[in-house]
Amino acid sequence: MSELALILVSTVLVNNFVLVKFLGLCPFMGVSRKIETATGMALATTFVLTLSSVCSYLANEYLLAPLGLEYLRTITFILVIAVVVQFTEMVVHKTSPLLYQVLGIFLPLITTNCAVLGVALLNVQEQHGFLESAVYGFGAAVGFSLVMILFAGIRERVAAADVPAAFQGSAIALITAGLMSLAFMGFSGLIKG
Amino acid sequence: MLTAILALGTLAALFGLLLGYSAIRFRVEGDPIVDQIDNLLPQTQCGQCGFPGCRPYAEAIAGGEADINQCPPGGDSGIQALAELLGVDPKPLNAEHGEHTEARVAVIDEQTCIGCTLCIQACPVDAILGAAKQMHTVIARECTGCDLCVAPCPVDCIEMVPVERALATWKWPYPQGEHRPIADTGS
Amino acid sequence: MRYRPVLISVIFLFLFAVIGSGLVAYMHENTAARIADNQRRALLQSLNELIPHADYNNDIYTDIVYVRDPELLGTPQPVPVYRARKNGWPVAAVFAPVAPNGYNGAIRLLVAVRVDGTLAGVRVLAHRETPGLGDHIEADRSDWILAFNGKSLQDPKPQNWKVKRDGGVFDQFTGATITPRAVVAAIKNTLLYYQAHGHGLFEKHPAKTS
Amino acid sequence: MSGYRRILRDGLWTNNVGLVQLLGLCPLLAVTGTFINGLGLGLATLITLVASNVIISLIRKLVRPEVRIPVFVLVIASVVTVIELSMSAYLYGLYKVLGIFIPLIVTNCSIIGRAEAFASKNSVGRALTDGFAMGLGFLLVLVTLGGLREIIGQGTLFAGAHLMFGEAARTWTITLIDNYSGFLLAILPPGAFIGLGLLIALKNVIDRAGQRRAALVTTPPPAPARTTA
Amino acid sequence: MDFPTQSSPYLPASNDVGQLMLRVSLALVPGALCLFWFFGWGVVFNLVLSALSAVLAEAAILALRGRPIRPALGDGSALLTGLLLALALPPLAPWWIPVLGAAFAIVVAKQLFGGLGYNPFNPAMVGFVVLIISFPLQMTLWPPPTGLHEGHALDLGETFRLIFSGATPDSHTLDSLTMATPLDSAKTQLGLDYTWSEIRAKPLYGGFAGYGWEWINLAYLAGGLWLWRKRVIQWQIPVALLGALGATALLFHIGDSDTFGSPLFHLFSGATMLGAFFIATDPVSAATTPRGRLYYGAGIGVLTYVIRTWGGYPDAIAFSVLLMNMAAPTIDYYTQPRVFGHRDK
Amino acid sequence: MVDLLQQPLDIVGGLRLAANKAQSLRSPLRAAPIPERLIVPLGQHIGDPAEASVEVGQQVLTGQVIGRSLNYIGAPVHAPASGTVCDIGDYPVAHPSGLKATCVVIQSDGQDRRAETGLRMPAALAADPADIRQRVRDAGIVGLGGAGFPSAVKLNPGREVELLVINAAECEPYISCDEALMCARPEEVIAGIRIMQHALQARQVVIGLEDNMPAAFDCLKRGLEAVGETAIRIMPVPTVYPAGGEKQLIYALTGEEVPSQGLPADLGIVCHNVGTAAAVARALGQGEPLISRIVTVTGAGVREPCNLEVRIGTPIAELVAACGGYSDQVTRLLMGGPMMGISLTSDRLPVIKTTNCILAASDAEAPAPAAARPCIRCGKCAEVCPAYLLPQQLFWYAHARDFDKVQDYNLFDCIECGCCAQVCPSHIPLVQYYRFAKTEIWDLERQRARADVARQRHEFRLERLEREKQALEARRAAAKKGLETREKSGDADAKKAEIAAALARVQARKSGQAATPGTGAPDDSANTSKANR
Ligand SMILES: Cc1cc2nc3c(=O)[nH]c(=O)nc-3n(C[C@H](O)[C@H](O)[C@H](O)COP(=O)(O)O)c2cc1C
Ligand SMILES: Cc1cc2nc3c(=O)[nH]c(=O)nc-3n(C[C@H](O)[C@H](O)[C@H](O)COP(=O)(O)O)c2cc1C
Ligand SMILES: Cc1cc2nc3c(=O)[nH]c(=O)nc-3n(C[C@H](O)[C@H](O)[C@H](O)COP(=O)(O)O)c2cc1C
Ligand SMILES: Cc1cc2nc3c(=O)[nH]c(=O)nc-3n(C[C@H](O)[C@H](O)[C@H](O)CO)c2cc1C
Ligand code: SF4
Ligand code: SF4
Ligand code: SF4
Ligand code: SF4
Ligand code: FES
Repeated sequence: MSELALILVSTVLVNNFVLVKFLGLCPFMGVSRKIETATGMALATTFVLTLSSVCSYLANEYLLAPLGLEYLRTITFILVIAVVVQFTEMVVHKTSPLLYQVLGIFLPLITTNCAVLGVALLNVQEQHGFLESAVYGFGAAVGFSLVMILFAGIRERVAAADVPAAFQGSAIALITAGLMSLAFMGFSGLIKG
Repeated sequence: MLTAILALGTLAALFGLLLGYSAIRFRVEGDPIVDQIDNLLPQTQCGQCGFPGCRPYAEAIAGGEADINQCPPGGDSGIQALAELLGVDPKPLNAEHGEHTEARVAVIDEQTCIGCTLCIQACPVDAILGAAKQMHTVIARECTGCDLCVAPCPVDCIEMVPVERALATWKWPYPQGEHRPIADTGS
Repeated sequence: MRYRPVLISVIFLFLFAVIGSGLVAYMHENTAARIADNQRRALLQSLNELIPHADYNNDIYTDIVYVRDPELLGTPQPVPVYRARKNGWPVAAVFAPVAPNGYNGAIRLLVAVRVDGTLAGVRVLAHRETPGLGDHIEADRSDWILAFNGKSLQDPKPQNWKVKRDGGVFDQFTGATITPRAVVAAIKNTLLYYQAHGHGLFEKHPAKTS
Repeated sequence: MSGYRRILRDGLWTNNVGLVQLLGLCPLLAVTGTFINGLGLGLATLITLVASNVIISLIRKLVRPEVRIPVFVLVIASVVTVIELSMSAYLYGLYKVLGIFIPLIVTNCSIIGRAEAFASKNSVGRALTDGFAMGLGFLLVLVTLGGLREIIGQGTLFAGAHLMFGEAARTWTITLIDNYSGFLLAILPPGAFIGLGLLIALKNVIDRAGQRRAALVTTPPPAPARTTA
Repeated sequence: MDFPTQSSPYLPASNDVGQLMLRVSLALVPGALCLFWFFGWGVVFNLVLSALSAVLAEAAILALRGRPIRPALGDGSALLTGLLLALALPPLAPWWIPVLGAAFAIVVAKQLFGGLGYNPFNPAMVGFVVLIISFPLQMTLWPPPTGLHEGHALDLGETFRLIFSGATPDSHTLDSLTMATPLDSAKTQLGLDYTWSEIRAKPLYGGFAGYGWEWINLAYLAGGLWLWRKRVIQWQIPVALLGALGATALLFHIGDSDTFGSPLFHLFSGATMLGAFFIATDPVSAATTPRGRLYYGAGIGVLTYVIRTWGGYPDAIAFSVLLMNMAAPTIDYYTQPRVFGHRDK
Repeated sequence: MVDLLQQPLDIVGGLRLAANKAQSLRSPLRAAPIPERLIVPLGQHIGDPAEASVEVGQQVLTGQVIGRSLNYIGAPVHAPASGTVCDIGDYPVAHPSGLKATCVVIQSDGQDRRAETGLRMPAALAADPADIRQRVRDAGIVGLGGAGFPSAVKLNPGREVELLVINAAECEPYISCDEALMCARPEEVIAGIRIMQHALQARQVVIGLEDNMPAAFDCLKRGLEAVGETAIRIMPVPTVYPAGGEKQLIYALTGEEVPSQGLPADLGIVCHNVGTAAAVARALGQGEPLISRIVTVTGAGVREPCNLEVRIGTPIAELVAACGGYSDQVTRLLMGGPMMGISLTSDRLPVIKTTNCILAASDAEAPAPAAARPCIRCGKCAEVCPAYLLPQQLFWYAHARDFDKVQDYNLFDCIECGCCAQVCPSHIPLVQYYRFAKTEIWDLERQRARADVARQRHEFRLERLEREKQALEARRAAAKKGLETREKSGDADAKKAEIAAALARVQARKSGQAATPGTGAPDDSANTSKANR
């Protein structure tokens, strides 16, 4: 149990996917202009990330490993992810137009979110079991969501700031992200071993 | 090698089945985004964006065929609103499509008007009253200031004049001084 | 008619999966051996930095035993020991112990002990010490770690296996005592372990634990 | 042909993947601790981009919408895995350093982004040019950022060249400042973000200077950058 | 007769930014004097170098942007950033440490965002964190807090030479001139399985917290209370910060008084009081709603404890402040007060 | 239902400001002379302006109607003095825009001959409330406390009224007109209040005034005792600006908050200013419509500050002259108090119904604004905001022209009291930002409404054109069919028919394009050719 809690803290704070591990940066930069959109993306990612972390664990454990096809990992995982995403999108679109309004435009973007494939690959690398994979995926997603929403909050403020012309837009956003990751350096060493 | 091909092939086929089936099962028509975009456009219907009216432009934006900075009547605030809706960076108005001017209405010089009805045919919102060979007038409240009636008039009797500011519609100015508007802060 | 699109989807995905995986599988078959070789050589290379290749001629890469000693080797996990032999005669044992009390947690080491109990060399495999302060234990960053070459429990004496600030013989870093203290202690412990169990090591059968 | 020149310009500057579209950021920030790392990943990405663009352009008319993304992704993943395998076979050191970011080329948003936005709508020739231009643009940003971070962070350039060019290249490393204690910030994650931010600002400055010079010549707007509207 | 116009209200202004900054600077004086008393001339060099380079950096950027320089410098915020950074730096750090830190703080953390009022992160703390992660060695150069009465190891001239040329006086090495701060050594010794009571018995421990540091913190506390009396700062952030830090420390200390330091130790060591009254209260980067300020302060308190106890850095005020800066806009968003005439929330 | 508190509450937020009322209260209330020319704006209230009902050259009597209003929310305008209408036209009025508005200019004959107004109502306390309201309306009475809302409307809240609050707080510094009124004519005030209570059928009445006006308190108390009125309470509230704001006063007296976007009537409360009450008493008691009001003329910029009974339409310069003229310290001229007043460019503007104060301020009293600095988010503004808003956030988003966000932060609950700007250490003209944002949002709403109309009309037009096109096509098809049946004989003819069909298609397409705007003349202008692209 405490093992799982440790994984959670570690993925959310210490080894934050976005700010420390550099995964999932494109949506982090791309859809963080407003808190609302960031929240939508965060929700969508949390769902897909957890689900695909589990699915790819299953694929690895019950398909690739028994057949000795580890070298097909990347292909299989990305296929699984793409299908999970596509399927989620179609289902949400049909069953809940309201939810689709919130999440719709973000879902396709998730396929190409490094964090999703990254989690799947890291699960294998760290030899996580089923539950650990689920928690790892969830933790990564929560960490992603957390910094994404906070980042959106800051960006909304910075959008109204008197930023030098050359830095307006993505330049200052990146510098803001840099300072955020500077702050996250404070968590380094929090989890020993 | 064969196992590899077989394994992945089967998996892919299964997924294909799933997706193909759901594409039919969960089919949805329509695209609400067009309405949302259309709602943000000024409805001047002037065609300066390069599309015959606001809605076609909205459809083009939704389809990814047009950029968000092509509507001069909407001006920077319109672009800003579109950018927010679509989650992209706002950009300056594309000068190719014209410049943002303040609101105007058409006024027909009733002395000169020959009642040719050409302007009526041009007006996208039927804001011009009159019948053939009779003097025409613009219903100022309904005129969008699109300019389209000016060119067709054979006797050049239509003029675009700025909308008058009355006490009731007066706007407080943006405070001056240190606090310059974001748009024109220098480097 | 209604289901024709489904069929097309299936066929398409299948086709691309087959082509893709076929290509990859083909590639894999052609490179597998080479990749395995690379992996082996990567490890060998770090071992060779400690014990020159000329000094042994066994397949050190597979000649491994696992030992456990939480006290001296710093971890409750089994620790691998690579054994170097020349013509069957023991030459050196390479331990992978852990220094548990670095500034930011455990430091993983590679400690090569010759049969006579002198150090052939020490390297740091992994650590989380503060960059710019504690990371001088890396051979890439400073020569500090090389100072252990040739040292043993006789030279210096066990009570002097400490950093200078604590009255020992080893340098600490300016502004950082914790890290070197931890490394020195771990190496000393490994030597102590070797002193106690060293000779038995070469007799054990190679075993794999996962 | 001016069409091709435009594509090249787009990729290298106007619509640069890293500086303008802000895609492929993960590898861009993660592996640019040194020049060589940037170069390695940049080349791998370049090859992937060209290959996937070409293939997708070839099959663009055949794919149905509901499986479009899975198929594209399959294509890209296959290409990447092939590259991954060859790297681990022939450039093992570099492969180790780049780690997880090689398989992650698959999800490098710029690749699927180009597949969707360009390759799936254009002829093979154009798609190839586009892939090359975009990849090269990305590569240039990678090495610039890598070089800058390496110089500021540890005072060297081309460190680790042997990982790519073999043992002989060990001597290539240039130590620019002796006894440099290193400005670690540049190598750490925050430095990556800030560095890229500065590069983008630099590009903005150059663009503005250019605009001021050619005050009247208006350039057409860049194609929409997002993968999905 | 004709008259000039403007928008209401018209009464003479009752507050001024420049005056605010001046008061904060004044309130720092007792703490700074105390620091000087215990750590010697290095403190003075830090203050001068850091303030100077902060102001120069600000002027340079303003000049580059073509903005009027005088009014912006006149608000005193750059100076204050410089001073606050200096007070957090180790007194024997080489000259380029304060210079680089202050310049980074002003240029990257403040001016790139538009200058005063726009920076989402606390500039002084950004400067500090950049320094500590980039130059940990130079950032540990704290001399022992011997106090003026016991005499410092270095006089003015020797300090000058050490800071500007790195030359240590003959009989000393850098190592012998410096030692770990109480927070640092407590942390490492706890890691080495010393018990808290053993640590308390060490000379580095004073009356109720780190030797010397307890007085420095008391002085900052006094300055902070004065600021509060003068209504420059509001009570929420300091109270929440100190309360949360104290409460967390108390909880763990009661749970296991051998492995966790006492609340008093945490409250009166390191930069706690400076942080609570001068740094966390930086209005620009803090939360601004009354309830938000409570959360913000409490967040800093808890994070400080967590990082101090389990993290990689001995003092964590700077990191915690930056981490909560990050959350400030979101906190503000979710803690809007109930508006007059609105029902719930 | 609401209940009065025993002990009034302190309002939350607000400022304690130096009152500065003594100077204008030193000399007793007196009447200002009637000027030669009176400039009477037709819009002095909230709602559409009145329409002039006199002609240039016409003779008018004092109290005669010169502007009528047909709207429910509107008020007629009366001639403040007898004389000749010498002009009806646009004159500058006291408005921050500096724009002109329609005014009736009367050349006074100096005789002040009164008209018979028919407003008198001797037994008002027994009359039908509807009758009272009608007379209040006819008297042109609007709120004299600030906004100038037609009082007759407020006397008809459309629901039971528990409490009538008489606002005598007069919280702004310098202004003392209400205090002067209460001291000088308590009986008139009380008579007015009783009429209002009767008109509203209010069960309770309270007069709320600040606790720093004991003289007014005593006068009112004596006045109440004199008429034996026991139902009307007088409650002093703590002296905090803006305790006189309607919502704040109601909160101080009852502990209830007027709901956001709501009216006091939602709580069963109606709030009127004391001056309004006095005006009602005058109208119904003496038959005098609202043609004059009490104005405080004060500030270091006038020689003899005092309160004057002033005819509406009197140019400010004449008022100042009646107070001994400007002192040499004058630098700024305000209408209203120093917190909410508007600053005037000139003293040629006339007094209107809502003019409670003319403040000729010295540089020390109202200095030129210091240059604004960026907001440092210190939160001082939020501490003092009586509406519990976050002025710094409002400012941040108004500054950024983010009108959605600024509304999320409840811009429209701001009462523009100016407390925030007063304490802001960065000297930001916060209130102007809020006014800017509010007017901008209203403008956007107007535009949105117009756009909706335009969209609808455009769609109608497209539909119409579509219908016409289909009709045309149907006709063409019929014609073609006729052609085909007629000339079915040879191959050549079939070909011809094909060509005709193609032509028809082209035609159809063309007319289809005509459905798009601007193609009425396809190749005329650059615009239209673009539309065809
Ligand atoms: C941010 C920071 C990081 C540190 N990292 C290390 C480290 O990695 N290794 C180490 O031995 N000391 C590190 N130290 C220094 C120790 O805390 C301690 O001060 C140092 O070991 C000096 O101890 P000494 O006075 O006994 O020599 C660090 C200090 C700080 C402030
Ligand atoms: C747009 C508007 C509509 C109003 N409608 C009513 C109303 O229907 N009934 C009413 O009794 N008062 C109404 N009022 C009057 C207000 O309750 C308030 O008493 C008046 O605006 C004066 O308030 P102030 O001077 O504090 O701004 C209205 C006011 C405004 C501005
Ligand atoms: C900030 C503020 C302060 C006000 N102060 C007073 C005041 O002191 N006295 C007053 O009669 N009305 C004051 N008002 C206007 C009242 O809110 C309200 O409009 C008035 O009492 C309604 O009465 P009336 O319709 O008879 O004018 C103030 C309004 C605001 C927004
Ligand atoms: C109460 C108070 C505390 C402040 N604390 C800081 C601080 O911790 N760091 C800093 O750089 N500036 C501080 N300032 C100065 C100023 O707010 C700061 O430079 C701005 O963040 C620059 O935009 C403070 C100012 C005040 C009034
Ligand atoms: S330019 Fe704007 S207003 Fe004109 S038609 Fe296009 S969208 Fe409508
Ligand atoms: S009247 Fe003229 S300007 Fe007005 S909407 Fe019609 S065509 Fe456009
Ligand atoms: S008082 Fe002024 S500076 Fe302070 S938060 Fe409010 S608006 Fe900003
Ligand atoms: S003006 Fe508005 S925001 Fe400012 S204090 Fe008054 S009510 Fe609050
Ligand atoms: S490269 Fe785009 S999310 Fe990682």
